[in-house]
Amino acid sequence: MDFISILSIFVMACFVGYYVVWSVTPALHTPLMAVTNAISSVIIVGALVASAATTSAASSWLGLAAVVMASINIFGGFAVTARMLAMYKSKKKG
Amino acid sequence: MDFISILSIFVMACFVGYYVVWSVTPALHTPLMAVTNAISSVIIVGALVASAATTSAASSWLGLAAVVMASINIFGGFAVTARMLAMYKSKKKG
Amino acid sequence: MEHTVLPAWALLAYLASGVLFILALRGLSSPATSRSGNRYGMIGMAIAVVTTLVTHVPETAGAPDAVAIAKILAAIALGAAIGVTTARRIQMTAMPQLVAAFHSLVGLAAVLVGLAAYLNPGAFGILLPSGAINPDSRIEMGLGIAIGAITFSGSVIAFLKLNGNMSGAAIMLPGRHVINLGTIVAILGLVGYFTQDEALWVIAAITLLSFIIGFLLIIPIGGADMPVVVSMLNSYSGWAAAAMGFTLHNTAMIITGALVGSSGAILSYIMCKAMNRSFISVIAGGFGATPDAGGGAAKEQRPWKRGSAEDAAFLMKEAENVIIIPGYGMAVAQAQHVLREMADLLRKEGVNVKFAIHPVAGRMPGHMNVLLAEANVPYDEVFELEDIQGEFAQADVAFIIGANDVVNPAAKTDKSSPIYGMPVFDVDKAKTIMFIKRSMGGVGYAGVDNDVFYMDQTMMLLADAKKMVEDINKALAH
Amino acid sequence: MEHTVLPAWALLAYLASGVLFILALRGLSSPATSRSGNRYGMIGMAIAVVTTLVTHVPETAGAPDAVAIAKILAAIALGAAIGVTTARRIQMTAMPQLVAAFHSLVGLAAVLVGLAAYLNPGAFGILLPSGAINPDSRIEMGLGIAIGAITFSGSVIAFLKLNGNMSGAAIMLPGRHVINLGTIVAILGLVGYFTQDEALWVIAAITLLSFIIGFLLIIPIGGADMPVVVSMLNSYSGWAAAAMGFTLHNTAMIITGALVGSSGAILSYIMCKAMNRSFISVIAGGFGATPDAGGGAAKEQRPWKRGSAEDAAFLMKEAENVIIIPGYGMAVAQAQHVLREMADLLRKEGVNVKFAIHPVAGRMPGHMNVLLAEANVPYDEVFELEDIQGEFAQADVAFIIGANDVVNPAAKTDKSSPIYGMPVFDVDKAKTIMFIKRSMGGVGYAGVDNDVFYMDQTMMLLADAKKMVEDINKALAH
Ligand SMILES: NC(=O)c1ccc[n+]([C@@H]2O[C@H](COP(=O)([O-])OP(=O)(O)OC[C@H]3O[C@@H](n4cnc5c(N)ncnc54)[C@H](OP(=O)(O)O)[C@@H]3O)[C@@H](O)[C@H]2O)c1
Ligand SMILES: NC(=O)c1ccc[n+]([C@@H]2O[C@H](COP(=O)([O-])OP(=O)(O)OC[C@H]3O[C@@H](n4cnc5c(N)ncnc54)[C@H](OP(=O)(O)O)[C@@H]3O)[C@@H](O)[C@H]2O)c1
Repeated sequence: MDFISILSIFVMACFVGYYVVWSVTPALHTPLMAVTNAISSVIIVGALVASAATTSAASSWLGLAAVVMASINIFGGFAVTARMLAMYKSKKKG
Repeated sequence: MDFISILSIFVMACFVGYYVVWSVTPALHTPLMAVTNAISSVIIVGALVASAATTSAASSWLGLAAVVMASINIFGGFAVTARMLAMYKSKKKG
Repeated sequence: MEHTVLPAWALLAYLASGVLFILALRGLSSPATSRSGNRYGMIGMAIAVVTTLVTHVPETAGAPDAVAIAKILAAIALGAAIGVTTARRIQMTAMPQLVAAFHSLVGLAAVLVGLAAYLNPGAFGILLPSGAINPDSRIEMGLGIAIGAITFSGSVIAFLKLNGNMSGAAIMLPGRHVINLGTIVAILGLVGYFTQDEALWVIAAITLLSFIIGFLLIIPIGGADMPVVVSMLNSYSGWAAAAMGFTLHNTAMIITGALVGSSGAILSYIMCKAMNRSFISVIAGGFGATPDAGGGAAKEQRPWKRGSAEDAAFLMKEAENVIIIPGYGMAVAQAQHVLREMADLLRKEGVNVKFAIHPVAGRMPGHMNVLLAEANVPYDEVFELEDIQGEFAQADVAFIIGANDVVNPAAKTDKSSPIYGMPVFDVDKAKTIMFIKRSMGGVGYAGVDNDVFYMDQTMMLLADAKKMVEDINKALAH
Repeated sequence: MEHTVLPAWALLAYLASGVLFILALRGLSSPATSRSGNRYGMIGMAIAVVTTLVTHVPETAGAPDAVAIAKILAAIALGAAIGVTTARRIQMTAMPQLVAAFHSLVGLAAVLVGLAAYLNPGAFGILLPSGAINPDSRIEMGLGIAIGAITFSGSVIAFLKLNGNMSGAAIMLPGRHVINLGTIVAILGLVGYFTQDEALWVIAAITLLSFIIGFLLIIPIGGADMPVVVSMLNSYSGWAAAAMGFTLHNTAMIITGALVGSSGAILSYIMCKAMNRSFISVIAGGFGATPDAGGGAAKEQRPWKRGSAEDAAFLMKEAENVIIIPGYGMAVAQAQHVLREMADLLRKEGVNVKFAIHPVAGRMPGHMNVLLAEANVPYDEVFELEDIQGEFAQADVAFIIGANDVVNPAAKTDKSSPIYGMPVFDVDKAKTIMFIKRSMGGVGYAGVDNDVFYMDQTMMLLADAKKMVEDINKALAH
């Protein structure tokens, strides 16, 4: 992937982000904060790449530390979002 | 640009298209039809590439024919949209 | 001329033009921003065209070829002249036809570009070192041509039906479903085969069969269903552009393709949804023919009241709130201008006048809005279904002009009605209903009888819509 | 391990995970679809992680390195254990702190990944043939580290202020604007210089200065303004992920970055807009300190009426329509559960009870909604400002519990008020207003007096919100 492709994807994704976030109902803004937190931990991809590189011990340890932090976020973020969302009920279900 | 990049851009653009079209006010659905018509004539890019290729006379004539058609659309489409949009006035302006 | 050697600025320029197209559609989210949106679209197109012209200068023996350049510019100029003239001359009521005609051109252009790419793959950068065309590109090319050809022939039929050059009736061939399915399978098979064998006959067969299937698919659909078809073809023309974009690795074309493809698909969906019909049933055809059959002749014996222009004028003068519901008949009669005058006269009398537009009033999305805008009705006096529905209870007069299906209470109550489930205006809540149409016999698009004709508070104003409103205006002016 | 050699399926997998993240946010457009949305998010993350694990197996001497693999899995397991435990234990009222704490981790992870890429550029595929790091990647890396570090230190401060470990007051250093601007310019300069010289000290200096600027930027902002800051930091963490995505050419990271970046920015915008303040004025700091100063002491002499729980219960029992307006005080008092009981008791008496939530009630977006949901209030009984505003005229009782600024009419009338222009509930249209707060002295977030206290139809219910509602419930149960 060349830079222009990446940039194009990014620009399109910004439009998608803009629209998709505006379409979130205000009642769910708190879960939105929690779930964006979880997905921004996709940075774990970089952390895993670094940890897997046996060519530099320092880099690999930094990567492992980042893996721990990112997974706290991933698991914590999705779990807390799920907990919150489970509470939103409509009248019919009581 | 490799195929996956193009595909990624396309997928993102479909999301953008989905959101952007739903956000068009129903009152402007007729101009929407006219303007999408105009922009879909961006196919003129392909027509120009073909016309400019001096290596095949047949291909270049096909390209030129396509250029004519696409430009009818481009100019006609934008002009008719502009004509329609010029008619939408709010109360203040009368 | 290989696409991968395009300079970075050109790639950025195509991205920019894609973004400008997005902004063009985004502008349509309100009338206030729509004009600058249209301008973004024009700029985007200019960028795409200029970028291509500059990066693809025709050359002979290494030097720019002046004749070739002149030919290209002449082609653009010719197209521009035809396009602008058409756009200037066209009547607003002829919009549906115009859009169909334009679509046919996009479709044909896509076919020609695909064939040109086939004849000169080197210019499109899709040549393998072996001298064969890249098989991936062959699929894209084959699909692009097929979609383009269907768009072309389908749009031609749609145009002829909408323009009245061809009977609007649904023409049914026996066994058409089998023939259609067979043809589509054959086209797909040929596109697949094309990756193995790049012989001319394959691409020629794909082109020909696609032209034919376009005709076959649209012929059985009734004239009244054409708007859904036009929108669907709009969507196709987008996908054709996207397919070409994949071949050329061109961001502007890909983004546009996705935008236009979604737009057409969503508009078709909105129309079908608002008519409470499935897309399949529209495409399967035949519905548009029903009106000629005429339904519910037995019911026509029920009593109804006829009113005169003077009666209508008198009642409305005394009213506090009047809601005007225009429909297809207003477009046919070109009554929008006199209707606007009527609203102005009533306002002078202190009457509060609003226009109520149903999502599928008329024959294409936004049809009524554009006609009222043409007649200088400010868009803030025009309301959508959900925004005005609650106000009928306070309305003294519901003034229905050339609308029918969109006020038919059968949609709410009669499960057997073809329009059952479609949302309709609650006109029966208004104190008085005035109903302009030409005759008690005529039915609307869906071809069903309307209980509103026979309600106690209904006054039928039977005449051509324009004529009737002119008479009302005369009476009001006294 | 070069990114360009990733197999096509992996690239598609990353694209799929990006799309799943989009669907995750899209699910939040309604509570009904939100749970499946969250599941899409989890699947997307699983795909991204598994794809990376499979395509980046640690190897020593050409064979998979079991120890290294175990370390990675252990790291994930450790993180998972901590994350899940925290998520289970946390109180709903502590959400703002939790989100801040989580952000600090994303920020730090971004810094570590950036440093790891610097130390082992080969593994990230950003090595030029010359053995130097690709200058483009250096910019992305430098920016990623800088944004990550700011996110980290800023979030730490936000956490400490929100959690009460640090005074919420705005701490102002003299000349801070000059210092901040200087530091930011220095960071940008260093990132630019980094493309010329890849020495360790450059990246170390960028990291350090960015940590410092994060502290400096957030310290002067008052505790009450923290939600805007947290949201802004959320946005930053997104851009940091996107920067890393550019380095790794990873679609999932780029899409996520754009999503999270937009989300944080839009939420900040919504908050500022609803508070009628500019983003700049929040970031410039100092506003959060005003409450301590206490405004309008002179006005407090005006007469007002105090009511008891019994009075409130009696009046509400007789009412037809009651609208409950919760605010920050309800969260502080944890009164949501008893409030729900009160609504149930009133409904038993045939009273029509609705909840009205202002976009900035509480201290973070959607704060009241999540608390009411926790207390099992069905979301279809909870209304947004624009949907319920018209109903106050028909309301017998507007029951304000722990809200203040969001019902302050000064926002509509007093141009000099700091909340002027913010939309507020028209509580003064209700027949009776009940106002729960602890004392007449206490002011809301904006630190301004509220005319509603002194209105004829207002009954002040002075007590802790939970205590007061419990008493009302007792009286109602009689
Ligand atoms: N808008 C769209 O996008 C779209 C697309 C596809 C289909 N449709 C369908 O089109 C229909 C639209 O409903 P509608 O209520 O607007 O129209 P309609 O139901 O088709 O009714 C049109 C009415 O206008 C009358 N009329 C025709 N010419 C007239 C003239 N010159 N003067 C006075 N009256 C005249 C007709 O009665 P007479 O013949 O007695 O005069 C008829 O009652 C819906 O069924 C909708 O589903 C709409
Ligand atoms: N939601 C967001 O995203 C967000 C973000 C940033 C800023 N803000 C700002 O926060 C404010 C929110 O307005 P608001 O109306 O919800 O709250 P508010 O204006 O801050 O008022 C809170 C009220 O609750 C009372 N209170 C506090 N603790 C209580 C307790 N234990 N029992 C009973 N009453 C208690 C306070 O009075 P006493 O001290 O007398 O009890 C005060 O009147 C707005 O100004 C908004 O701009 C919101």
